[in-house]
Amino acid sequence: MNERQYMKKQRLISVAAVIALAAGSAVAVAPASNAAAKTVTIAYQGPLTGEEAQVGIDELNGVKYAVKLFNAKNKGKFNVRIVEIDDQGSGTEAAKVAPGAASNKKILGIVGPAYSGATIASLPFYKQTNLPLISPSATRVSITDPAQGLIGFPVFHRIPVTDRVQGPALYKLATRGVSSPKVFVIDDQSPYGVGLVEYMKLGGATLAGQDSVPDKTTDWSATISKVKSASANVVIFTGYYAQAATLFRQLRDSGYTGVLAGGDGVLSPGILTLASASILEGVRLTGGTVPLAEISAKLEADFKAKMGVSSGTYAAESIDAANIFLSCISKGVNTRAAMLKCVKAYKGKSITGSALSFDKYGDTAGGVMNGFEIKGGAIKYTGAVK
Amino acid sequence: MLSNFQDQFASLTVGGLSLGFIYVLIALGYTMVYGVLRMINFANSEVFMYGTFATIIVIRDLFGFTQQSEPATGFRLVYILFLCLIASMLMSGILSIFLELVAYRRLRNRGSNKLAPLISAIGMSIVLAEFMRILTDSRYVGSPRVMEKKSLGTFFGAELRLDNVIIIVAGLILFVSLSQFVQRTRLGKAIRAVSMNEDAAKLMGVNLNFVVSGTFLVGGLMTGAAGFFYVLKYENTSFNIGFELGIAAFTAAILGGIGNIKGAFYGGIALGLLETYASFFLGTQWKAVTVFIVLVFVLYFRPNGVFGEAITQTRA
Amino acid sequence: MFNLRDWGAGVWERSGRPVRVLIALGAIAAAASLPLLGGTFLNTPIADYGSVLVFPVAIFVIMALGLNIVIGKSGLLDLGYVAFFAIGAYTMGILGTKTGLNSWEILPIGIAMAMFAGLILGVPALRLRGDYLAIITLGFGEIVRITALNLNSIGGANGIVGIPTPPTIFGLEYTFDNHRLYFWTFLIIILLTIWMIRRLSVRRAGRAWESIRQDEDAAELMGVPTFRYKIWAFVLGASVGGAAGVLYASKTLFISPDNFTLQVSILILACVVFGGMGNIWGVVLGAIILGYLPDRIRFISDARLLVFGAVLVLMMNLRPDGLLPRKKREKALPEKGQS
Amino acid sequence: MSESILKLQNATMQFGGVVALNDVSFEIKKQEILGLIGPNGAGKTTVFNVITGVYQVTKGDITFEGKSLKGRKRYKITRGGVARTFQNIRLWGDMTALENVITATDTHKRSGLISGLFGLPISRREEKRDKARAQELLDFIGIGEYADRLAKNLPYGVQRRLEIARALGTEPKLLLLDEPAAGFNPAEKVELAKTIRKIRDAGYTVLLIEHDMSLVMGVSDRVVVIDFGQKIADDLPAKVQNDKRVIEAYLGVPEDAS
Repeated sequence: MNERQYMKKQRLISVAAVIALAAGSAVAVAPASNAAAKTVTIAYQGPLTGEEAQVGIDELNGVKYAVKLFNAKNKGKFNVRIVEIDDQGSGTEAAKVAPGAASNKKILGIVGPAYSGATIASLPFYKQTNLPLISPSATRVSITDPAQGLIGFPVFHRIPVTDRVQGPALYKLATRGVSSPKVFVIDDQSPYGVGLVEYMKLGGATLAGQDSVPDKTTDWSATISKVKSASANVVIFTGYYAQAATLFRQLRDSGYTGVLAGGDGVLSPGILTLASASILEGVRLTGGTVPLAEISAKLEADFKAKMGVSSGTYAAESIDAANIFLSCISKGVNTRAAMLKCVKAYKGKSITGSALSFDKYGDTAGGVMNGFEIKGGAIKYTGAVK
Repeated sequence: MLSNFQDQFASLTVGGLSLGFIYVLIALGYTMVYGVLRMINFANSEVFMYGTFATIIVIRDLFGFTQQSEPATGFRLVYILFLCLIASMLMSGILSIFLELVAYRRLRNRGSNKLAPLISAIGMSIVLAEFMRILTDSRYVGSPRVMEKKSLGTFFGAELRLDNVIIIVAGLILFVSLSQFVQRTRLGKAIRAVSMNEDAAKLMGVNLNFVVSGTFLVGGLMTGAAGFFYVLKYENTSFNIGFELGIAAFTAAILGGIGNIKGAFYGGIALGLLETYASFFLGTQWKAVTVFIVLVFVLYFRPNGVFGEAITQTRA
Repeated sequence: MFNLRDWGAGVWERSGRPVRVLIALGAIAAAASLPLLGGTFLNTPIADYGSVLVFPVAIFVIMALGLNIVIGKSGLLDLGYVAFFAIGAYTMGILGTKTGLNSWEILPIGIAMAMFAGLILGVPALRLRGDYLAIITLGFGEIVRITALNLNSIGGANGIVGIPTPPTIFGLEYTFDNHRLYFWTFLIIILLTIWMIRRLSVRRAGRAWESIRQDEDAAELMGVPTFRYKIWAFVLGASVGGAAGVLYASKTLFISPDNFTLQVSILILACVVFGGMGNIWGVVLGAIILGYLPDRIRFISDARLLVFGAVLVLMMNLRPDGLLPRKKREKALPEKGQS
Repeated sequence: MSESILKLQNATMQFGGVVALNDVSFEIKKQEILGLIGPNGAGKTTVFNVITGVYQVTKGDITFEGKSLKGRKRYKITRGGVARTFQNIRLWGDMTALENVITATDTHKRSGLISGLFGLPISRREEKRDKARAQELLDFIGIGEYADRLAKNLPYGVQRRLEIARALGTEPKLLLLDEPAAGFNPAEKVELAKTIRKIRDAGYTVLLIEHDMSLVMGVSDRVVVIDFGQKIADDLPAKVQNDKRVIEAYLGVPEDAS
């Protein structure tokens, strides 16, 4: 129960360019004959029930959206089905559901798993059966790190850039324009939060102080006292938005006036419901992604029209991941081996317009980190962190 | 580090005290029930959680506050806070009675083994938490700010913030009222009688079921008040906050001597301070470890907690 | 009312040795054939049936048997049982990835580590009674998890990846997805554990625990060294938990502190009480049901934990002593039940 | 009579401000039946409790076979040869009568957990012997036919006697009986008196607390009387009955025959 391995990650964009949308609006192009439509199966794996369900459901919607467009476009040629694999975002559950997916030979590829812990627990089964994975949100560095035992190689791929990039970027963004910054970092003891701090330090960050708090902490008085004793003027929280909201509130209420910053775990519209605009004003955030609406309003409108709900976190990554599989399917791939080869060789464009391909170990080549700021009760994109 | 600690000591103390009072009130929920039934009311943590939601519902839905609203002031503020307190207390009190009826009464009347009610309570606790999880889509729920967190001045270098002061003062009032209630009222006396000796109390003509319900109600009311204070201080909640707070409060009750109202009071405050100091000194990640090591030491030398057992011993 | 437990015990007692051997063999065969029944109504809709049988079911059974020594036999409420499971798993994880030792070699080390931890915890904690013991053990469980979380040398929050599978024995190859082989291996461990507990229950130790559970003061005044037997119960329970941990780690190949939360302790406790504290068969049944049920009822998806909780409440109210309660009949099992 | 087996020397027991035993000294000789009487609340059970280690005397000493019992663990006192019954029956209800006794006989056996686990010959042999011995004791006390019944289901009188059998199971040299006749009818009391004598004749020493005067006077070799925690008489039954202080102590207190 209650596994919290969530690598809540949103990433993406550089600028808006809407390739997929063009395809999306060209529904009518498909040839008329649907007699020989070939059914192909891909899967989505992530938390669809349980505490983390919202993340999985949002991602699944992205996958469904991409498939819907594809099926419409290839009417008569292909009919892509999606198998839903619910791992509740937990390693223990994933170890139970992964064998089934691995042995279901119809599945040619999986979008997912959403969370890193679940990914690591599932991987032995997928590696065994050569089942290609493209995760929209599992960002733990170790999965693709050759120095840490090639956990994911060769089947694992992911769209988001890892915390190896994000750590230093977050530090850079948080200290931007601060003369003589004294940085205090707080992590939430999750693999994500701890890792982000680690890579921040590896990237050369100098810290005035640090604290590590259990992931259900709501009383921050001790941490705040530490921030004050360190006379910090930049506070970075590497954890998730719900806790960030309570921390930021209590920091501001205690009279702290410096910079507040957080990583992509905090970059969620959810934070706006947990603290008032005045408290969140000026909070700096990093993320590899932006919401679909930031790419283009038209894209978001189309998504809402087709799916009946607004796009959620990781929508862009999920669409990208699905699109890679779909482009391979359209090339006639019909085995896992061929799919893996095709994914590895894939060179194309993200829904955001930037180039998309994978390196040898499954990471996206040349991803960037973007900066955001909360202004007037909304999260605003402020450009790539360079 | 030491000089820093001295600088921050006063503000840590204020923060620890107000956290401590939240623990005290939840611990009272555990201790009242334990005193009478000699049983860990495991689901009290969820009673607390529902209390926090009651407060948020009043703020958000009854008064229409949003994250963008201006905090209330003056008489309206007092009125709103009072209503929130009543709502949480009622919610938790009623839930607590319901809990006893569903999870415990049958078992109690049959005189089952000691662990059956515990598992039944664990089951109830899962049901209540899951029900709320489904209602809230597993999300955290934020409370809009109803009260500006004004500083009322400083005290030995510590800022006295309005919310902390309210919690400490109101917590103290509630605790004293509870002690008076247990000492003076008929129900309170009956509760004490049952906690001393169930059979004797029966012989004296005490209606046992009524007294047990009354105990759960009183414990629930206190726990509900804690829910209100929690929201006032931290301004959010979620379906899974009960567990951690519940364990902490239960630890507090044990530390002071479970079954003893005075024990819950000192245990709660001691735990609030201990957690805060330990977090500062040793790092927040070792907070829980420190608390348990202290607990082991205390119990090793005083096996019944600092103040021993039984509601009967309350002379606060 | 028909009482399955008494009926079963009755059949057992009336039978001669050959019939008993037959019954035992039949039961073992039935258990061993479980992994072959994946295609039947037993199948779990989403989770892989074979792996559900290994974890949670088989592991839960082992742990519940171990906890039953502590709670069911000697009446000590232990809410931190997961600590021993974690210690076993981490022993496997650390030694398996950092030394050349294999699972079978690590198993006794893991068990020894867990027993040692049981001793360390038991000596101060077992002087306390009832609910105080509960909170101390609960704290211990949390301490173990938090320590694992904060020690980066043993993986910290990331846990340990790449734990090796057991080496081939008797030509049987333990690939991680050979669920049947794992299940059968675990079944043997379960049978050994049951054998151990039965042996102890009908002898001196069993009687000593029973007397402690029923009236500790009287036991001590009748010359039972209660403290020593409580420690023994604790340490033996810990050893079983440790064994479960080693096995779990060498099956799942990836462990992290998240696998060892307080909820696991509570779940195992629920297995014991749900099935029938103090009765081995009840405990086994309880663990099977509570391990298997959540995956069997996945079709109610989001509400399944809710249903799980409701089942606990309902069951406890209807059968407070569990599905198969401990013996309450006149004719005592030990009279004839020992071999 | 022969040498003493147990000696209380100026035993004093205080709870907070309350003095439960005040400077009590007496001794019990081997193979003697010593009656210990006194009005309600006089401190009789406290005497048992300090002998068996439930409480530690605040002053004075208690020696058993010449060795002090002070600070000795309770179970070791029992293993050393002192066993007791309880005024309010404290059998292990979910065990059979036989198991209750066997558990007590375990007290002084060598084989432990490990040999029991592997069914080593020593353990098997002892197991067999214990069972035989326990059955023998039940027969000796006259409740052999109840061996396989759960203790909690036994008739009251049988439970009382089972308490004695269980205490004998520990193979004591000194047996402390705490109101064994409570709740018995006259016929049962006569039966019990016989049993107690039989126990003594089998080589045990008995210290008996009893309210029923006729039983105590009839069965005891010697009687010690305490009142308000102090010893007021220590003599032959016939003499004690005529002792002025004893009569005073019991004045107004009905010699209850229940």
